[in-house]
Amino acid sequence: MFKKILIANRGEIAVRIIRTCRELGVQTVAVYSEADRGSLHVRYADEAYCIGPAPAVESYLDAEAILAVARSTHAEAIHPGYGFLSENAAFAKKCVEHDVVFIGPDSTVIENMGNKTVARQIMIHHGIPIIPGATDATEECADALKVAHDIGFPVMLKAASGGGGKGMRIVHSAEELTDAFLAVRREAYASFADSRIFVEKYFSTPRHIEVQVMADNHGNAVHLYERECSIQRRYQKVVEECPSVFVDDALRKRLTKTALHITTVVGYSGAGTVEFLVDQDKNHYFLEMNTRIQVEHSVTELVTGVDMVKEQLLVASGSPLSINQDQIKAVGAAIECRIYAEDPEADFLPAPGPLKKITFPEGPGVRIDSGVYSGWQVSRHYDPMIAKIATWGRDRNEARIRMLRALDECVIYGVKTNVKLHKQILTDQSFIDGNYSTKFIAERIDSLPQDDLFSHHLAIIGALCARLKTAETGQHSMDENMLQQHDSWRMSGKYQFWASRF
Amino acid sequence: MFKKILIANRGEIAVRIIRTCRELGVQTVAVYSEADRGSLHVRYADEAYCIGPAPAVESYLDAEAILAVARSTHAEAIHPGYGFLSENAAFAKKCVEHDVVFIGPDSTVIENMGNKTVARQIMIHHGIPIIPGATDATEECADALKVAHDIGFPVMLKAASGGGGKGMRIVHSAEELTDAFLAVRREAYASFADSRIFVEKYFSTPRHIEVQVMADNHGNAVHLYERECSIQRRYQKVVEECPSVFVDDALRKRLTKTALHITTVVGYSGAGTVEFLVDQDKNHYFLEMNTRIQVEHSVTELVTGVDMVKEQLLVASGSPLSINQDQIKAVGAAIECRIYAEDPEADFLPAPGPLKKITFPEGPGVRIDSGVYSGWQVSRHYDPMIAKIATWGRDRNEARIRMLRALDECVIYGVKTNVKLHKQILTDQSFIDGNYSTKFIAERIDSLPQDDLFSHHLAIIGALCARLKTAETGQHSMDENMLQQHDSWRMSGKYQFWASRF
Amino acid sequence: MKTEVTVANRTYIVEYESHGEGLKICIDDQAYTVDTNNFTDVFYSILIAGKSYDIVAAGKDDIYSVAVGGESFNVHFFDPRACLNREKHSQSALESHQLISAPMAGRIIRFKAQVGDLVTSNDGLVILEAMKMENEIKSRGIGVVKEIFAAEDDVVEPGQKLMIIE
Amino acid sequence: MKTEVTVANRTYIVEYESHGEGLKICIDDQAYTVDTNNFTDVFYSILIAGKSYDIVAAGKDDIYSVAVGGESFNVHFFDPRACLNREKHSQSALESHQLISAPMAGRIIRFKAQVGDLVTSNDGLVILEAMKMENEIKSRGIGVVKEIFAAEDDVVEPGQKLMIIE
Repeated sequence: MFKKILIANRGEIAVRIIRTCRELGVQTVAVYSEADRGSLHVRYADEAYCIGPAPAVESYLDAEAILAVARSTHAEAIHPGYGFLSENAAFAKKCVEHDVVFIGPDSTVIENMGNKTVARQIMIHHGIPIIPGATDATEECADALKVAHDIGFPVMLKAASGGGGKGMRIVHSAEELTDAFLAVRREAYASFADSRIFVEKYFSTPRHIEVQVMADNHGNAVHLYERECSIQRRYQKVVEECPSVFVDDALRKRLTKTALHITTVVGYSGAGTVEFLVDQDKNHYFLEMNTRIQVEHSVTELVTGVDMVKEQLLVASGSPLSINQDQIKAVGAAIECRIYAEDPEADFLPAPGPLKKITFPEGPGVRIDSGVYSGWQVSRHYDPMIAKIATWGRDRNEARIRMLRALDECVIYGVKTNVKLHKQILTDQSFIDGNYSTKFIAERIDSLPQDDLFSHHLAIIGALCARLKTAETGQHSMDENMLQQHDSWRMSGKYQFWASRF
Repeated sequence: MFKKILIANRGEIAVRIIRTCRELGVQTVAVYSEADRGSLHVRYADEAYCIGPAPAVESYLDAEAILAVARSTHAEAIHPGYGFLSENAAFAKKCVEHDVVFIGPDSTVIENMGNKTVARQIMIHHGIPIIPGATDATEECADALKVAHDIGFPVMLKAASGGGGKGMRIVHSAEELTDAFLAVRREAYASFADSRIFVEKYFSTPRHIEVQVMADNHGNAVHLYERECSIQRRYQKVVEECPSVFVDDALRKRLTKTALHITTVVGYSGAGTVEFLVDQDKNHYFLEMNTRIQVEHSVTELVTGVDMVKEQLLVASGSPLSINQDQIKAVGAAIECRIYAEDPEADFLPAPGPLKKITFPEGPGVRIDSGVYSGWQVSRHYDPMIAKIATWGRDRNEARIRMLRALDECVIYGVKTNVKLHKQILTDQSFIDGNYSTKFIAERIDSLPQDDLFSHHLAIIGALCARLKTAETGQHSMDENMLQQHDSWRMSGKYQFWASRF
Repeated sequence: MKTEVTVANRTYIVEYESHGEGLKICIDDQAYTVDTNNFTDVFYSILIAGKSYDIVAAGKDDIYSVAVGGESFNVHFFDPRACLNREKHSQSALESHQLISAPMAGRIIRFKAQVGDLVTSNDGLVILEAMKMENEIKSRGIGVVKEIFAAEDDVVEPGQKLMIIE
Repeated sequence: MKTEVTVANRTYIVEYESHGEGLKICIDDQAYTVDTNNFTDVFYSILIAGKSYDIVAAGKDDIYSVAVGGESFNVHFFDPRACLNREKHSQSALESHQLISAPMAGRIIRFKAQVGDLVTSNDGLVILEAMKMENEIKSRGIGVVKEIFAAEDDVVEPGQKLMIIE
């Protein structure tokens, strides 16, 4: 095992990695931007070094700065977490050149899987089903139109280098195609410096189901069952489950077999995720392979008991996986809710600001992963995730009601959050029945429920308490910047394209 | 299922029960003493009523006051938690008379198991091994001396109505016996108004191992494996594990079989614990049966996945257990550390005071159960437990190193705690090897390790930061009552007899 | 004490007085006897006829931010004499010319409306990038863009005025 | 600035000055350049040559309570001129007659020593019940009980004087 590693990330995933390192006795080196001096990952690491200003491109994406810290601290390996440099093949290659282990698969695997065209060609070559559509990306609208006519509308436009929902658009007719194509191309270029677009078959009620795999460099590859990730808002996962209620044993067998097949043929090493689109008839199509740890790995950990970061470190340090397929049992069910600082009244705009008070839920079956604390500011520079709350239950319904209980216990004061959205999702009959697709939020959760009058009365009573306390003590309990601003102008999320969600 | 229940308890166990009630949609009524208006159980319950002044005897032990609240709130059942009225047969009987379900076994079972003489006679009658010694308690020193001579020294003196370590003394010779007998009798009378004492064989390296059982009123009885509770300080459990590393399959079979036998013959209903003493040669002797939920039930929940409070509520409301023996699998290993407000430098005296800041650990495999929050005061009136930290791992060592990681994350500022003691226990080679008896703390953890110089330097740096901040802002970050008092006179724990630990 | 209070655009008449450790309060025609306990800066435990509520509240002067059961509200108190007039005045001002300000810190990507443009409800006005996301600020009413106070690529602070529509 | 500091009965000579966002500090002969960050009331993140430490610290005047890695310390600052003298004075006072005070709130069960009794190290003096537990306060030195300030069954507050031994 390594003696010391560098974590090239921030927030909850950096803290998550540090936790396992502490358990393994591995020293940790954090890197941070100027905005993150007080960040939890800086506080929890053994060492911490500033690598540049707040914008990610000048810090968390600065490969040279990060490698310089690795060199000077004698870190033997770099864990990239998710996002930032985690799927950057050039960075993975550079690590190797600098004699630092990149905790992830080989750079050529990252490159192949990161390039949708190459990835699809590999899948086609090995007989793995992919979504009908172009296997070659194009920058030309005319090509796109031709493909669309071949496979039939509706079609999906997808930036070739995109990911995490950024640079995607559904087109229902030939008339809409040109405008949409140009918009996606512009966004794709702005975000990824790559204007190439895929055109592919669009499914009306698809499920997004992914299989977690792990492989070592000793010829072992295992799957850790599937995750159901269909609850999305604008192609961004909001709630994840393990296992999927939609997946029966036959489908599970096909999905995991396909995922392991892919893992083997691409020469994978470490933790990876094979994403599938599954249609109404339970046909599965390869979407992409994420060559890193996922945000939602915690539900898999809850159900299998496997510490995936530990396995990543074992594999990267040259050891075999500590588990074989027979030892990986899926017990019970787990659900994860991603808690974001965002304003539900303003179309879920990010709502950065001071986290004045946080109380996270406790008790049986609850797991918290956060990168924040009372007093910390959610920065406008990074992903506004506050915490991941995951619950485990003997069955899906126990996990679900436990999550509702956990969400009720959760107090986040100072910024607006999507906690109420999660409650709406978890109490929706379609969700309870497990009968939903990736359209769930768009179709079922269209408006916020009305406040009841009594909650207004309680708010008035609370305000009165605070006011009387101020009058009594002459002290304001908190400064005024905690007050949330309301604007009389609505903001729309139509142009929301996230680059930093996973 | 009940619509509404009353919880006749406080602190973490009351909060724990409320959590399950919320998940089951059961309304909760809290009762509180005047000292507990701001207690977490009051905040988490749906309703809360004051039942008297701070001393437990005037509030949490006041059966009439509690039943009056149950009546006026139309609570259908009362959950007594642990301690207080949980093993009070008269209270259980009174509940039934008031047409309120007592969540626990029948009052006669409580009475029989609460009376050590009766309990032992039942065990003898059914061929269950008990510790050699008197089966009848005595108030006479001469009787005690006779028994001691029969079974041989060393012997243990035990208050007949005692429990939780109160009223116990080891006697090594006839000379010591008289003084010790009188002391125990005095304590027993003061604490339980019952001067009767048992004299029994004393084992030099005993293990304290208990089996969790559950039974319903439909003829089903199951066990939920054993817990290892040998890590004790003055007969009080400090660290608990599930499963026990000392218990092999053959012993496990014997222990669980005996426990289920007892459960059946006494006509048990609900959650109960059969405590055994296991000697070096793996002989097991019945110690007592606790007719309530235990503090350490969380390790069993982590390993089996069963929500024991949920099962308690199911059974009490007349439903069968939701699980049968085949469905109860023990997966991995769990450890619990009880975090107390106590002063390790003053022989672990309770250290009540303000909990100025608390940060509990998070992340994989960590479960927190607490009844406190930043700003709450640990009261001198009640048990000074701050929280239970439990960790789960694929094996015992993973759970152990995870606990060490969790303890490192734990920040409790304002009162002294036993966190460092836990770290000493968990890193002791005998503990790591699983080679320990109930003497472990007394024999292995006799003195606190020396502070290293660097921690003093860090303390000075921290103090300097706070001092410069005060100088800069003119504000003290906190009031002075947070400063811990040091006394130049040592306090001894020799006469510490806990009545309120479980 | 009698005052007017607004929560989520609804106005309530509130009358209150201290009552032992707690308070007596009447909101519109609903009376409550409230037992309050403030254990640590902003947390309040409220008991109303035995029912327990956990509330987080803080603020100053006339504006308080309150969290109740996972929801947050801004609560505004008004002095019935002076404040209502001021409020009316500012509301009428708002109607004659509408000020668009940045709801959050970010970088202006593009103005979708220029000075002189007629905009109607839901028309996009400004695209603001914040936290790696493009956010469109939309118009809720009809008007003509009178003035723009920032340029594309500017980094703006929350509350900074961006545009006036008349 | 130069000062004396005691931690856990050890005395250190401390010299320090502000240094940008942090401070330069020399404790006895060990020099540190410290980057400090105080994000919320009592939490301090400390970086010393890249090594990260999380410290909780608060206090006033010359006494601070500091938690470092799960351990807590009381840190006392001394003005090198005035305070040391005061300290010496109080120590000598302590030696001639020793004051026993209650280390915690509780109820006095029994005095094990009476006025006039000679007590030696480790002799029990008072049994105090707190949180359902009987605690024995022991003597650390030799002396004669001069005065007792409380009675059996009294409820005492922390710091309340119980006994003087000369």
